[in-house]
Amino acid sequence: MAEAPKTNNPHAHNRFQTIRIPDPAPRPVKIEARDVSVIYGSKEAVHGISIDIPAQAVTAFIGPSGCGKSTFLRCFNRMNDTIPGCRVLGEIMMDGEDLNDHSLDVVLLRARVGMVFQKPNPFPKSIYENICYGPRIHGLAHKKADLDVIVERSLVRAGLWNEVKDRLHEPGTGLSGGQQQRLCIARAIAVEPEVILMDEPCSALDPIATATVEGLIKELRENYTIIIVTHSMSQAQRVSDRTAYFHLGDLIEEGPTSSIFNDPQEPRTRDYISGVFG
Amino acid sequence: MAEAPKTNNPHAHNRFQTIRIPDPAPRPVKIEARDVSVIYGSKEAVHGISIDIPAQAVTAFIGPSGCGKSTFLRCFNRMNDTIPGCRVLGEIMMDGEDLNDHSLDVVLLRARVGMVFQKPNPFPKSIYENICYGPRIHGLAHKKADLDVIVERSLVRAGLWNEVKDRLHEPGTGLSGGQQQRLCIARAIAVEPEVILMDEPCSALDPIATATVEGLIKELRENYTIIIVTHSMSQAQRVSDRTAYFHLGDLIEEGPTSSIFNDPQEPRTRDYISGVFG
Amino acid sequence: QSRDTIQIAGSSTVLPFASVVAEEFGNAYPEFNTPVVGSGGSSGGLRQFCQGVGENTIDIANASRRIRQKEVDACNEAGVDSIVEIKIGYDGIVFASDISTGHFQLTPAQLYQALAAEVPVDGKLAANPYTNWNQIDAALPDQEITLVIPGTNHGTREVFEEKVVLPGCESFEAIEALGDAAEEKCLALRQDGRVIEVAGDYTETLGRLDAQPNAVGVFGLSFYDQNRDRLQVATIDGVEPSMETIATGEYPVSRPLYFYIKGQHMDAIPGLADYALFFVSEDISGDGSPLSDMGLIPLSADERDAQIDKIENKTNVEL
Amino acid sequence: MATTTTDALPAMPQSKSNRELVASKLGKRHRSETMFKSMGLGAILIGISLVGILFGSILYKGIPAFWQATLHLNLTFDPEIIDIDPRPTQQPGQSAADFHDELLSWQRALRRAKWDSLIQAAIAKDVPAAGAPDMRRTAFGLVASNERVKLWEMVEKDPGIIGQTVPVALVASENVDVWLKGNIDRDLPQRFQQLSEEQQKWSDELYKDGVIRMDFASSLFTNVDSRSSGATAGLLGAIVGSVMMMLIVMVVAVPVGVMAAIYLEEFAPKNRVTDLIEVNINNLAAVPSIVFGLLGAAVFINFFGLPLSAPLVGGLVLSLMTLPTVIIASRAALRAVPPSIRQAALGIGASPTQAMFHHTLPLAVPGMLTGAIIGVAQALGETAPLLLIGMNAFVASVPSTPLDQSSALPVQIYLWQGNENRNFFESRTSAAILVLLGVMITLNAFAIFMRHRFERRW
Amino acid sequence: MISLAIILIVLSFVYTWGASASRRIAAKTGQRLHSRPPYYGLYLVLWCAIPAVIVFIAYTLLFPQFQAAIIDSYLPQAVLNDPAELSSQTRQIENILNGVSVIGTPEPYQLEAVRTLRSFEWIGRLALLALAAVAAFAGTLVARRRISPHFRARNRIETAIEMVLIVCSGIAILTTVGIVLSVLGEAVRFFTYVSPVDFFFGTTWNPRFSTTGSSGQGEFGLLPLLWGTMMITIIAMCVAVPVGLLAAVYLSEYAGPKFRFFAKPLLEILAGIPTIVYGIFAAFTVGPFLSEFGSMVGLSINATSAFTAGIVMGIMIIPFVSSLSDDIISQVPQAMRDGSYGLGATQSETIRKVILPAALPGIVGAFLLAVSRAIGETMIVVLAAGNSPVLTANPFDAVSTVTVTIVNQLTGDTDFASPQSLVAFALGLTLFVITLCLNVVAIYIVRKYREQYE
Ligand SMILES: Nc1ncnc2c1ncn2[C@@H]1O[C@H](COP(=O)(O)OP(=O)(O)OP(=O)(O)O)[C@@H](O)[C@H]1O
Ligand SMILES: Nc1ncnc2c1ncn2[C@@H]1O[C@H](COP(=O)(O)OP(=O)(O)OP(=O)(O)O)[C@@H](O)[C@H]1O
Ligand SMILES: [Mg+2]
Ligand SMILES: [Mg+2]
Repeated sequence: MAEAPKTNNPHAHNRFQTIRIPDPAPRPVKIEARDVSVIYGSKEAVHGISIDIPAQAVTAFIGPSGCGKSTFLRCFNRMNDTIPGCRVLGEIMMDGEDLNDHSLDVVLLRARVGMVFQKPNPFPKSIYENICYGPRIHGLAHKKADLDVIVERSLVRAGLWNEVKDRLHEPGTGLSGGQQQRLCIARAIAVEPEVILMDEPCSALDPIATATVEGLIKELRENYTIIIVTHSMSQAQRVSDRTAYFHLGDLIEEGPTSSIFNDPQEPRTRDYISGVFG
Repeated sequence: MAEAPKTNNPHAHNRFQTIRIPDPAPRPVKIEARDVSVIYGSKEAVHGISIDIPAQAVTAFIGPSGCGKSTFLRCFNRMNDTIPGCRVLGEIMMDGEDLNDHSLDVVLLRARVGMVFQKPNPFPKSIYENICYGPRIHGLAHKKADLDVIVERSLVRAGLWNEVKDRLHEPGTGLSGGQQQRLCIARAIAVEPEVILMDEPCSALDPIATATVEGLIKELRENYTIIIVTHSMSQAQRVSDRTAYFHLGDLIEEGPTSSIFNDPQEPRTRDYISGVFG
Repeated sequence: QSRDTIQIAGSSTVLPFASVVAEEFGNAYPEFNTPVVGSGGSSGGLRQFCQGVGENTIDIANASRRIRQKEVDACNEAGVDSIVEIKIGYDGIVFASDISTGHFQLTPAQLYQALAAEVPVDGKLAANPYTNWNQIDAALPDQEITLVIPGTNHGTREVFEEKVVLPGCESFEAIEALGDAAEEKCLALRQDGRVIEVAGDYTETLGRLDAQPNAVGVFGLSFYDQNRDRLQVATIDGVEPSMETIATGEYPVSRPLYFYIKGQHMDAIPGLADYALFFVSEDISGDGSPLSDMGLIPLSADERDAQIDKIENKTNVEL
Repeated sequence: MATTTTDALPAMPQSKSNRELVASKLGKRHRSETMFKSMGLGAILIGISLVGILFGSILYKGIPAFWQATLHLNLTFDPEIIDIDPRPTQQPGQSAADFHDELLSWQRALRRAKWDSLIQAAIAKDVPAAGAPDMRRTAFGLVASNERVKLWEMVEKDPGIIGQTVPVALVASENVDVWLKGNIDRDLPQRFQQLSEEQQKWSDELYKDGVIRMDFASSLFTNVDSRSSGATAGLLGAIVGSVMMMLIVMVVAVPVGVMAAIYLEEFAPKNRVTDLIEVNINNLAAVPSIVFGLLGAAVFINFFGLPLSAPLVGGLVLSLMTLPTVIIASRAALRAVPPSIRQAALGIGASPTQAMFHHTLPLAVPGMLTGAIIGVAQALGETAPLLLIGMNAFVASVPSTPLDQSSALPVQIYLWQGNENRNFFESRTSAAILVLLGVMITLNAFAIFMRHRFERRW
Repeated sequence: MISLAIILIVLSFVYTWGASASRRIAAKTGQRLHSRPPYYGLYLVLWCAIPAVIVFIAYTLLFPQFQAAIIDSYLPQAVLNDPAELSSQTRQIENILNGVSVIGTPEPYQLEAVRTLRSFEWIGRLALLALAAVAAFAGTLVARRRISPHFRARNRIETAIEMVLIVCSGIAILTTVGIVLSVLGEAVRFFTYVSPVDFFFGTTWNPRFSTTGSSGQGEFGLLPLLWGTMMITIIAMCVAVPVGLLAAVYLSEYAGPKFRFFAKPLLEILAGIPTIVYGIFAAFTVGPFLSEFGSMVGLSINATSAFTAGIVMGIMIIPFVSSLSDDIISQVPQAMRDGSYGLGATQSETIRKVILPAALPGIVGAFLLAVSRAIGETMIVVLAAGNSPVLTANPFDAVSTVTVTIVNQLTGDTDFASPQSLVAFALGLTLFVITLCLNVVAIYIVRKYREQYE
């Protein structure tokens, strides 16, 4: 969709200078974003953001509403392609490949970068079918036995197996909100992605379900690179290793979660965290 | 709509015992709610809540999503009447009149109890017409001169006059979000209500607009009784005199804002305020 | 204020004739409106006719058959007790085929053999074996049998059955032997798709012939006349249908056409009697008149006088 | 805080082979994607080309009928042939009724004049052979017989014309038109032809000399239907009838439909009765139109005693038929108005009725209008129910009130397609269809325009 | 015209009176009015108009009985005792009254009755006028008395408006009742001639001409007609469903806004074309083409056949299917699509495996609605199906349908009181019941499906 120069973003001039606090012990980088801008029609929603996403860790995006967190997140699996009139400029490298490259196959990319949405969105099919869907379309498994293994493994990892193992063939829409969200996570895991993007995954859930999902995120961190958008400061503190604070399309500050929350460098970050905004 | 016994709510038995902390200096009470339950079809969303709303003060309703804040708020101007299948039981007295009384004219009630909604919803008419509408239908003014006065006064009070005085006849939908919300407040003020209900009035606004609206609420407190629902703990702290914490349809704790936030009595209140939930 | 336009409805066979008369009537009498001629079939026309008297009922019903006793009863029931029956002429019914195919010289017996479900074969009734015309008679063209006849909702069908099928049928000894059951047998049509019943108008029959050029169709004389460039007519018993042969009765298949006037309206609706007289006048429906140009076979002078008489005396119909 | 995952996690290697597995199937998946997409596109193209074929075939058949053979004659109003007294004038002392009678009888005499001889004489100016006394009918046969009306109307308007020679344009008879346009096989033997040999020869000659020209068939729009001379048959009566019915549908179905929609969408409590009404309306939208014909005949004509073949009855029947369409479209339009507008009004203290009429309705109007226009357009094209309420009638006049007898465009088309003079009426019918489609498309385009014009919310 | 003007003037006067009176009372008592003055004005108008209208309706209902009573009073006892004679004489008198002549010379007492009736006619009219005026005046006065600051005029007006709205939505029900009543009576009469068993289960449709042959009525088996209807419907759906559904999918999922802008109205043109045009298109263009084509490939296809009619009807229904499916497909929440894309599904996989299955019940409902339209279609079939009511499995043969038969039997030449033409009403009723069932099922399915995402 984006007909932009690939390595260079002409919009990236004169940007806000992000404050970056490195991790005490450096981690391997999974994704590097460089000067990423996103433009809806004629309105720029994200202004030339650069950030490194560490592998096998949870990165939280926080910031007031409308600051472009979701928009930026969607750049990592090219979901912005599905929005008419949306263009992404700049460069996002994952394992040395530019995700914004026109020739990149988004199908393959999305198999590698899974996504979990704000509102749980199971397909109106059985739980089993929900999980099989990804492996089936990607041709990862065809035989019933293989699929059974994948379904069980994914549900176990999503911490849902015990709750649903006796009703795998009932509709996924019949589960409770928290269960649905975990089902969506299981569905994402089933295709064995490398990265999982989560856009406010708990905002539609009640406190108990939220706690379960947070626990799950912490466990998944072992194997996956996770980026989570959240409105809840406490959630960011609880689950993330690094936090990035966005403000009106700019990345203001990013660093280890503890240092962002305990010792923010920018006045706006401080204000947001202490509750003056939002 | 509600075919309920008026003074007695049969659902009100065996309720949660609300913790009530009185104000240091007692204020006059504007509205007294007694054992108010709200039932959607067969599901009870609010379980027999009793609360006193002080006059000329801001009362904040806080609590996790879905706990019934909005539902309860709508009882004060009978907006629940417009939801099919919704029944309100119990008794809500305002200046000695039962608002749930069948013979009460809701139109008059709503002129006395104004409402501002979560999403700014100006009419697709000019700014001037937006404000005039209320006074016109209530017959408060007929002559252009009178209306002009009302429009100016309301806009001034809502802190919008300077920004829009040159374009009163341009569409109200052309304003920015924060301006629209203030327009809606001005529209509510124009009929000179006694009470203003606000349901998350700032959740669709950016931080700057939020600050303006919050300033406005603080000013309006001088003349109006205000009830505000908010998700933002910090906003509740900033604008309200008293705070009520709701949880799954129950009113857990209510008292002066400072004491609720600094010294919550109930573990659930504490957890919510310190960010374990939500 | 009473209605000042004559309202007519009924048979679609009479419709073209009545329409032309209506138009000419409007042209000839500056003081009267052009009557409105509805179609809806003889049945529909008489149904409306017998709904009662008054402004919202029609004045004249065209019919391609005589009114029936049951209908007269229904009329009387509804207060229509003066019904004047006017015969306007005869309609010839012809058999025609596509111009590009063979020429047919038919007899009723052959037609019967072509379309009946069972026909006498060697003196006994048997399922119709004929699939080709020249199997019936070697003189007929070597052509597959397909007959397009009017559906049972058409008055033409009745005439067709009475004047062609039954006589053709009864000319066989095997049938005569059946006695009372004969008629039933005669009128049973073959069901193998070679006989096509058309419930629509002649245009549809023509459409069938376009699609199946082998077919022989039943038409009104006037319709055939207008489409001579596409159709050729078959002779019956060696007589070619024409104005003259039908008028003399030489050509056997024809039927009288009628219209019925509501006597009670004749004083109330201006021009009603004038219209009726205009219709039966020599200038309009006689020899060389517009109607005869269109294929209506004129009445004889005596018959014409009788009709005029009926109009003038409002003679009630007698069945 | 505790998670529910109690089991030990099975190993889940992020195998490279998995990626390759996915990659290996990509080609096939993208091919099937392309296939599916082109099937969709194909379906649309099929649909659009069907529209094209339909219009193409109608245009192909119908366009020629907009030009019609017309004789341009220098006609002498020969007083000897017309042979009529001067037009009576009201004498002093003569009563109005007497004068009226006198005038009528003059008019009657005028109509009985030998107009065919007049035309014969005019034709003979160019083709002398046509002047022979025994050729009167043959010569007159070249002209549509109703064209003589034109002549006496000229005289009636201006009796002074008698004795003068005036150029007149007379529509040729349908068979001449067919002959000249080549719509009949000219090589057919004479016994299969409609025109006599003389007529064929004369029309060719007249055409060559420019006396017969192919003129725009204005008679199609200015004349009423005709049976006796098909060439002058026009659509005026049908058009007026259809317009009247459309107006009635607009006046009856649109307000009633809108009000019903308002009630059901905004006021009705959700209970059995409104459910019943709702099911009912949806059902009525699908009830065969012919059944509405049965209803119209029974209720409006038999029960209420309204006149037959009247646009009023047709309009009412079509209104009932259109009503569900209007209701459904209006409800959709109302539903599309954001509830926040309604709440805003209610929150200020507007009563539900006020909120409705002041805010919701104005916003829904464009959508309602679109639905209404589409409903009206549908009604305009409906034929079947009209057949059962006597509108399939031959009506040779233009209705002046909705209670007059009248035809309607689709019914006129139905009647013409059944006309026995196929050679002429096949294209005439297509021309009528074109007129109907023209009206229809204009209406629909107007609806689309309205949709775009007013959808812009401010 | 003039009377309309007078009524308007009176009403506007009443309105002004009400409005100003309310203002005056408010000023006098110093209280705020419950409603704004115009509502009080309208309230008076209602109270002025409604009683007058009631009087008028009562008069129109009662006058004929009054007239009958007068006529009876003039008729001799002998006539009164004979019901048949009574009704015929009554009608005669009415005919004389209406200026329609009667046969024979009217009896003097009849003329007497007519004279009395004539005089009563205008006396009655005067009385009506007076009564209506009194009622209106009284109503206005009563209403005027009620005006007080606490009087809730607005609520009354709104109730009145709601009444009007209710009446309007009631018309839909009235229409249905009207349909049933207008066909039921004749249908029942038909069943006195032909047993319902023979009608509903008979396999031969051969009503015969009403009088040819004294023996038998002919056979009225519904099944061949139903079968024809079904066959055409099936063929139509075979054309419309794939094309319509694929077009809907393409339009809602693939097409860019520009393409959509042009393609959608173009397709919708198909829906706006009158069916008579389709009929003629089928009969004169498609039919001959198909039969030519058939003979080229060695198939014998009738020019007018179930096939021709079905195909053209299918074309007609395409936009119906496509726009309904389009609606339903776009009702599938975006979240479903996001979920699928997020897993790496291609667009067609998403459509085929997620969107269509999710929308399936709704689409089936839409198809049922399309089916009922196909069943009820008349003109295409009249012109193109060939009207041959035989049970045949060959779609290239001519068939007949219920709708066509209704037209044919009602506009034929048969005796109008005979089963041959009464059968049309039985057929109409059957058709109505069939589409009713289909619709109820369709609505049920569509509704159920709507709840699914809620
Ligand atoms: N589809 C779209 N078309 C046009 N503008 C959009 C679209 N989606 C988002 N925007 C705009 O882009 C900006 C960033 O939106 P985004 O959804 O990324 O914010 P966010 O940080 O996720 O906010 P929230 O916390 O409310 O989800 C906003 O100003 C928004 O209005
Ligand atoms: N119209 C309705 N019909 C049925 N149930 C409803 C309706 N509106 C709300 N509810 C239910 O009532 C409960 C309370 O809802 P309410 O909107 O009052 O919560 P809230 O505290 O305002 O939440 P939020 O903070 O998300 O606005 C919820 O469980 C909700 O699902
Ligand atoms: Mg977001
Ligand atoms: Mg809420």
